[in-house]
Amino acid sequence: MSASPLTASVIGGSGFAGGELLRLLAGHPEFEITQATSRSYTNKTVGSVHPNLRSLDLRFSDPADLESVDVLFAATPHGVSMERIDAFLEAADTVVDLSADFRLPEADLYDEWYEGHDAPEYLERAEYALPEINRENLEGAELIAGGGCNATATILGLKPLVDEGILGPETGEVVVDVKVGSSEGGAGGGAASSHPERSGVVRPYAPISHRHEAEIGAYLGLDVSFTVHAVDMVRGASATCHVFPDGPVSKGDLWGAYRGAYEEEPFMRLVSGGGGVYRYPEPKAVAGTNAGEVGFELDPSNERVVVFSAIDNMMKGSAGQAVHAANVALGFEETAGLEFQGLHPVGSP
Amino acid sequence: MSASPLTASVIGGSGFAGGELLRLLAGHPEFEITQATSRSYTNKTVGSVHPNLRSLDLRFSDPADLESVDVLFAATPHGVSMERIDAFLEAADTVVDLSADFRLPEADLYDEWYEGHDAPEYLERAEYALPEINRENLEGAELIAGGGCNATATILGLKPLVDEGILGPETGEVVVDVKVGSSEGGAGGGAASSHPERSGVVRPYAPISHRHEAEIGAYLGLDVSFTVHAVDMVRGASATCHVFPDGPVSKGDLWGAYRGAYEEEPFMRLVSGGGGVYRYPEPKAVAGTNAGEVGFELDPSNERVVVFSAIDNMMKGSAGQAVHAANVALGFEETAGLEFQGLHPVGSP
Amino acid sequence: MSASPLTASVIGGSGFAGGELLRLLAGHPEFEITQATSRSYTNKTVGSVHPNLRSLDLRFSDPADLESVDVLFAATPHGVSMERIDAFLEAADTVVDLSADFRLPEADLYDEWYEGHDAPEYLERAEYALPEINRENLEGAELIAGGGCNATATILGLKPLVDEGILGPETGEVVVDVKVGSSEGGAGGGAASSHPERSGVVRPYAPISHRHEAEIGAYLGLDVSFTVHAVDMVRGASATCHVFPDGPVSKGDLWGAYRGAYEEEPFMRLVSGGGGVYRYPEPKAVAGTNAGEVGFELDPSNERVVVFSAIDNMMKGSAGQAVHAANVALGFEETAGLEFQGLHPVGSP
Amino acid sequence: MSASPLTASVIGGSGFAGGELLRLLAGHPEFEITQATSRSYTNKTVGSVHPNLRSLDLRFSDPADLESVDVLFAATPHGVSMERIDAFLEAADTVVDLSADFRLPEADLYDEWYEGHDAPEYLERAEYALPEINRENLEGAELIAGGGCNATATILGLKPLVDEGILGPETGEVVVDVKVGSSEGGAGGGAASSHPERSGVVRPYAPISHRHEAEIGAYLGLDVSFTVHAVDMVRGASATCHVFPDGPVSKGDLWGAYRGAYEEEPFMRLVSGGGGVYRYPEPKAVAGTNAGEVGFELDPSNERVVVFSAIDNMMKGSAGQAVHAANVALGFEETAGLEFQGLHPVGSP
Amino acid sequence: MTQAECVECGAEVSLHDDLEVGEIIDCGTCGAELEVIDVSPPVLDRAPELEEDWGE
Amino acid sequence: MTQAECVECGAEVSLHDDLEVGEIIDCGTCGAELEVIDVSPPVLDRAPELEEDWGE
Ligand SMILES: NC(=O)c1ccc[n+]([C@@H]2O[C@H](COP(=O)([O-])OP(=O)(O)OC[C@H]3O[C@@H](n4cnc5c(N)ncnc54)[C@H](OP(=O)(O)O)[C@@H]3O)[C@@H](O)[C@H]2O)c1
Ligand SMILES: NC(=O)c1ccc[n+]([C@@H]2O[C@H](COP(=O)([O-])OP(=O)(O)OC[C@H]3O[C@@H](n4cnc5c(N)ncnc54)[C@H](OP(=O)(O)O)[C@@H]3O)[C@@H](O)[C@H]2O)c1
Ligand SMILES: NC(=O)c1ccc[n+]([C@@H]2O[C@H](COP(=O)([O-])OP(=O)(O)OC[C@H]3O[C@@H](n4cnc5c(N)ncnc54)[C@H](OP(=O)(O)O)[C@@H]3O)[C@@H](O)[C@H]2O)c1
Ligand SMILES: NC(=O)c1ccc[n+]([C@@H]2O[C@H](COP(=O)([O-])OP(=O)(O)OC[C@H]3O[C@@H](n4cnc5c(N)ncnc54)[C@H](OP(=O)(O)O)[C@@H]3O)[C@@H](O)[C@H]2O)c1
Ligand SMILES: [Zn+2]
Ligand SMILES: [Zn+2]
Repeated sequence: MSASPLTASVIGGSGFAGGELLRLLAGHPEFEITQATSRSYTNKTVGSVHPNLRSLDLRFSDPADLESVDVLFAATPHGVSMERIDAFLEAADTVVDLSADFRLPEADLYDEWYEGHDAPEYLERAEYALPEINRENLEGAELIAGGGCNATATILGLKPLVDEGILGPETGEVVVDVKVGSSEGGAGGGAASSHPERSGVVRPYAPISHRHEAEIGAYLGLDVSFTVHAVDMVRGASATCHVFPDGPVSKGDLWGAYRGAYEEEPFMRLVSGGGGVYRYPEPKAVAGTNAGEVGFELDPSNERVVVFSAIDNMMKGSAGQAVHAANVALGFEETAGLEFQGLHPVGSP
Repeated sequence: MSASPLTASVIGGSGFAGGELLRLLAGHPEFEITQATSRSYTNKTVGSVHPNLRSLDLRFSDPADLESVDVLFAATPHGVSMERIDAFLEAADTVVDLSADFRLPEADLYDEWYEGHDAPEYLERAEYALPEINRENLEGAELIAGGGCNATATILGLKPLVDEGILGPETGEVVVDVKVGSSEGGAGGGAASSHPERSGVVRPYAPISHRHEAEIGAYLGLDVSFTVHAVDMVRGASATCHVFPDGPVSKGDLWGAYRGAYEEEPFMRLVSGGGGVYRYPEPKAVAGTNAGEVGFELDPSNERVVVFSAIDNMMKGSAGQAVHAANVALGFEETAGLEFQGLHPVGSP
Repeated sequence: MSASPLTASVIGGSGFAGGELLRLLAGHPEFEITQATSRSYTNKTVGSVHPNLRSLDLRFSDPADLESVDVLFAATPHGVSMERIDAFLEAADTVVDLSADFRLPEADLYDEWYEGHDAPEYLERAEYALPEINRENLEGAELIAGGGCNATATILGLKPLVDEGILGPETGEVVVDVKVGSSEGGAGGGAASSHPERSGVVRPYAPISHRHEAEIGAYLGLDVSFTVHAVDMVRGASATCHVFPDGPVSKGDLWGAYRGAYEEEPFMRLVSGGGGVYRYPEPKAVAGTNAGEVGFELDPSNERVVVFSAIDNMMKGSAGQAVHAANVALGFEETAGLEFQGLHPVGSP
Repeated sequence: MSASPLTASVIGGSGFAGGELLRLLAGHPEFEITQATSRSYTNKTVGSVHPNLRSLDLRFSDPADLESVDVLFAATPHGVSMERIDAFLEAADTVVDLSADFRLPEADLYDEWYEGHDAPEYLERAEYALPEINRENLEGAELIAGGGCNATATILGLKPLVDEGILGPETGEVVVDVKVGSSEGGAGGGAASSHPERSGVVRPYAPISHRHEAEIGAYLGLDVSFTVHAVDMVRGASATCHVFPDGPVSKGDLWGAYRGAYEEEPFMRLVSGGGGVYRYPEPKAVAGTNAGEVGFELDPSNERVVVFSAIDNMMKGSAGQAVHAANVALGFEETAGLEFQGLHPVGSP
Repeated sequence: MTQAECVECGAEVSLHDDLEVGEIIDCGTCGAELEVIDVSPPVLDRAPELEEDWGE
Repeated sequence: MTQAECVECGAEVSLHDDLEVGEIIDCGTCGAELEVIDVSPPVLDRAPELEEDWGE
């Protein structure tokens, strides 16, 4: 641990991603938490919202009163950060935003996929938070934009194929079929996310036109056919990518691509075949952790590559990714604060 | 109700599909149950295995001692019926087999996908049980072969597109991404289906080369890219089919195809868009029923059609389909014994 | 079926209990549905809210415009029926109310446990809906008050002991520890019933002072120590009653009491010991049905009787009980419309 | 961290408790793992069984070949340790046994509740592992006996009342109604623990005569009325204790008792009332952690105290408790290796 | 009861008597939310999409 | 930062500086919702129970 930890604040600390950030920062050797904001729970203890943090001696404060800190994490809904980015950058040396507000590289894309952008001048200053694809640019970054969880799962699954030229913009259709848990919707869910309606579902919730397609396009250079299903878990995002390479590809090529990409990555695990119960990536094997599992299978009948990718949307898909990126930006140990290995057995985390 | 109901037996009555058959036959106006077999529970009450059938006054008997009945339903593992088919047809006028033993039209396919066939001479006498695609041939059939549950979901989803020429063998890749519940594995699951290991999963269990591809090929004339995931439910199979038609297709074309195919079908429901919580097909909306829900969406960005299809694997995917086929074969009301409408709200049935 | 079915309406038809009533009435040989009301979904199809009822050709209408019917079922929150009871009784010959508004026999009890009563003059005209304890008074009743689901489970479990004198007001503490599913909260749950917060819980939600104690007191003559836990299921209520009889009691006495009480009851099942997986009452064995399972065990070490009781709160605990009571009141077959046997296997319905 | 960590082995490392021990020891600053045994998976990687431990570079070895270590943890089924205790104590300076083999203080109790004891001479050398009730005796202990999970939950809930004299052997009935997850059954579950049968249950699995009564009797001096239900979670044990004190007791008395007992305890949390969603102890708030939550409510109507207690059976209820006890025995920081705070939101871990 | 054709799926939608312009009804076949544009004769159009956040 | 005693459980509750009468805070030990009755010196009382329907 450094002599004196950096100070950090979490804007949107009462939300799901904000709570996860607080948990990670509280256990992080290089940070101490200065402020956690919430408009609805101002002055209440953090533990009254996040029962796992009952021993944290901290109360929510108003997001209007930003304290000066080294690093500010914003975990607010889309649109908030782009409005307050000046204030955020004034309050902190480093800003890590978990929303979609600075994820896309160009203002046009916000016109196409969102309702435009309020502060487009910051877009080129922002760095995409996923170290596996953007590590070098993160070092010293001042504005970091956390990836979307479904996009993260997809990008982690397909990037090695793109890098090896097995997959490219000309390749033909790539189908990405995603299954996600209910925490993806955040703490303020409506009727569709009540327990009686949301339990036990396999529910197509974004059959087409999911906004994460924009991010995948921007960082992989691919148009994908993207469909998202809600399933009965709270944490987790799992992407199954069906790829049809132009030319012949062998299992050796695939192992080469994936080992090359991820062998040195501290959070990536290749899980592909083998014996036992857990033969391919699955979300419950990474629940609570910052790990990403990736695996594949080659369909001899039609030269299809099926790629599986699994993450915890609250971790690798948001708060964990943000802390990982901050570690890289600030020169800390990459795994600092992210060492938890996950549980076995575990039900439906 | 007819003056005198037909007699029926269930071979494999202690299994999941067999128990469902017993439930349906016990409530069917045209049948009375003569025999339910089990080797492991011989002489035990049916209710000791199937708690919902405690009020049924029936004990399991040995499958070696077949009684003479009008209709014999076999719900035994793959391989049993092909060995005993002569005995079955001797004991009953009509045999409905739920296994894969008589599903495929040609012996070659058993060599390719299974371990060959013991009684190939019966293959052309057997009729595929799905009335939506084979109603005319079922009338008066003596040997009926129940479809596989994942195949059924897929076929119901894609058949209208094939019939309308929107999809065909030349069309290019069709990706079928299936999510299924744990009852698909039958009552005798192993370590992977223990509650601690199987809870909360999104687990790729058949990444490639699932045998149901053979059935889909045989009845749709298509090679599909097929991947099956286990998810945390007990009942239900959901297929998401990603189709890329050759030429342009409109929503009107699609509605035409699906309404044309299913508007008169007693068990098929089109569910596509609209408001509220349940906008597309999903397994829990059909749980416990013989209904099949089908819906679709058209992705303007890449001319993809996404088709969703949801059934209860124990019903439309096995026992319900079998009873439906028997109703057609014997000239009964098609919905006889299959009227249950399902539950709302319902958790993870 | 009678020559001409009776007409029925459901007030609060968009709620959970109202939807269940609509399902039961739609499949009931003696009823046809005239009206289903909802303020929020006026003019929408019933199927848009209750996906299992998509084939029902019915739209919600405004509860302000009551149509004249033979039987009116009210499934509105506590307080609505007591305000509108005159209008209800004017619109219909028979009113079955599922709320707490007419459950308690005396106005005092409403002062003690609720916020008083608006129409106390109707309390003595109302009959408690549970046929197992009030069958004779239900015949010809004009105002029927459905029991609370937790109270129903408890009363069904303890009544035989009270009737046999094994348990009485002098007996000493009776601890009733209840576990219930999320549908008990109705369709309009708040933050605590969102999927992420409500999944996987064993949550004490009414540690003390639950209002159903009043009903149990009124109909069993007992003060019970009552605690309710929310668990991760949608349907189901399970009561475990710990009873310490004054004098010695044998298993024979207990079997005598329970068999005497329930042997002739069409919906009650004794489940107590035996082999296999399902040895005692459990909610999933009765899910979707109007069955009540009751069983017990005798603890030799401390002369404790443990009584288990399981129902589906949407059925025996509300809509099914209401239809059962209406059947008795109107002289129909008791099981009419309530024949569904439930499912095996079934997950967490 | 000490200069050189102690060596540790886990006998029964392929089981659920053994896997949890391996996870904890791998992250523990004072231990390094020398050996993990399994007969069924000898030579396989630990990660092939426990997917969260894929990055652990360790293979299972045969339990017949014990290596010399500082501390040996045994997580084998009841009966194994009492047979091999000499070998265990020869191989290691400190033995921590998680089974029931050394939990009870006297051989008589093994005759009464189990099938006797093979090595009764060790019983008085063994120390009960729960530091909250036995901290002083654990220091320097050589043989430590982990508590049962249901017993642990119960003892933690009731101990403060016993210590304050609010509850004692003369008090009258204490009803303990427990709800547990499926991991309590270990990795080798049978038919009743298959996913289709075990999902969604509220199943009385030990109505009476549960062996943990012996432990509660031994360490609290109380006979309790004990009933255990299986519910649909993997991890977690929750005990609801209904206590009827002889004399009047106030909320202040109760707070005094519980704050006195637990305020300084590093793993105990009082959770009782308050606002928000999490008002009382519940298992999912402690899942994955070594925390124990305890809370209570006072029922004014009948002078009942209801005590709620929640733990993770794999942690505070077995592996976490074992490591905590080892930390105390060996003079380490009590929380070493046990810092994980748990997750929010979290589904059904 | 009058009928109109659903603009989404082409099925017949039965309309209640006191239909008013601007009212939103759903098609019983495809579930589409339809706005009443005119009442005599009845004309339906797709209702403007509720930008309801449906769980994401 | 000043302290006050929780009326429910007796634990110390740390109070922020700009405390106002009528404000509701929760006790970090027992979670009780406490109303600020007075500020100098700070006095807390149990906040009136929110008749929140908590899931029933
Ligand atoms: N959940 C995921 O899996 C996930 C994954 C990747 C990225 N993200 C992104 O992370 C962000 C937060 O997501 P979430 O799931 O944590 O949502 P959430 O649970 O709804 O939390 C939102 C938080 O923002 C606060 N907030 C809302 N409006 C605000 C405003 N105008 N000003 C200041 N604070 C405001 C809320 O608290 P108050 O209302 O009390 O102020 C709350 O603390 C979103 O941008 C989301 O896209 C989430
Ligand atoms: N589960 C589904 O979703 C589903 C869907 C479509 C089709 N199917 C097909 O239906 C059949 C049954 O599946 P299931 O899931 O019900 O399996 P299951 O639960 O394992 O039941 C198998 C039944 O067959 C009996 N049996 C096993 N071997 C036998 C033998 N050699 N001779 C006579 N009886 C034997 C078993 O009882 P004893 O061992 O006691 O005799 C048991 O009653 C399979 O062919 C399956 O492919 C199932
Ligand atoms: N759920 C159970 O397990 C259960 C068990 C036993 C008894 N009950 C009782 O059954 C009743 C309904 O419970 P529920 O769980 O079905 O609740 P729910 O899902 O919340 O449904 C309430 C219904 O009443 C309607 N409604 C609400 N306020 C109304 C008003 N002022 N006038 C007319 N209609 C109104 C609602 O529709 P609009 O708001 O659209 O009008 C909705 O259709 C309650 O009294 C409950 O105590 C329920
Ligand atoms: N699960 C809980 O919640 C919990 C709580 C408190 C205490 N405990 C106690 O912890 C112990 C382990 O429980 P568990 O749930 O982890 O059970 P489990 O999953 O069944 O694991 C048992 C382990 O012991 C090994 N084993 C079995 N028989 C053996 C033998 N004769 N010699 C050597 N190794 C043997 C098994 O591996 P191989 O068969 O491959 O050798 C396996 O690794 C039990 O005594 C249990 O009472 C468990
Ligand atoms: Zn339509
Ligand atoms: Zn307090």
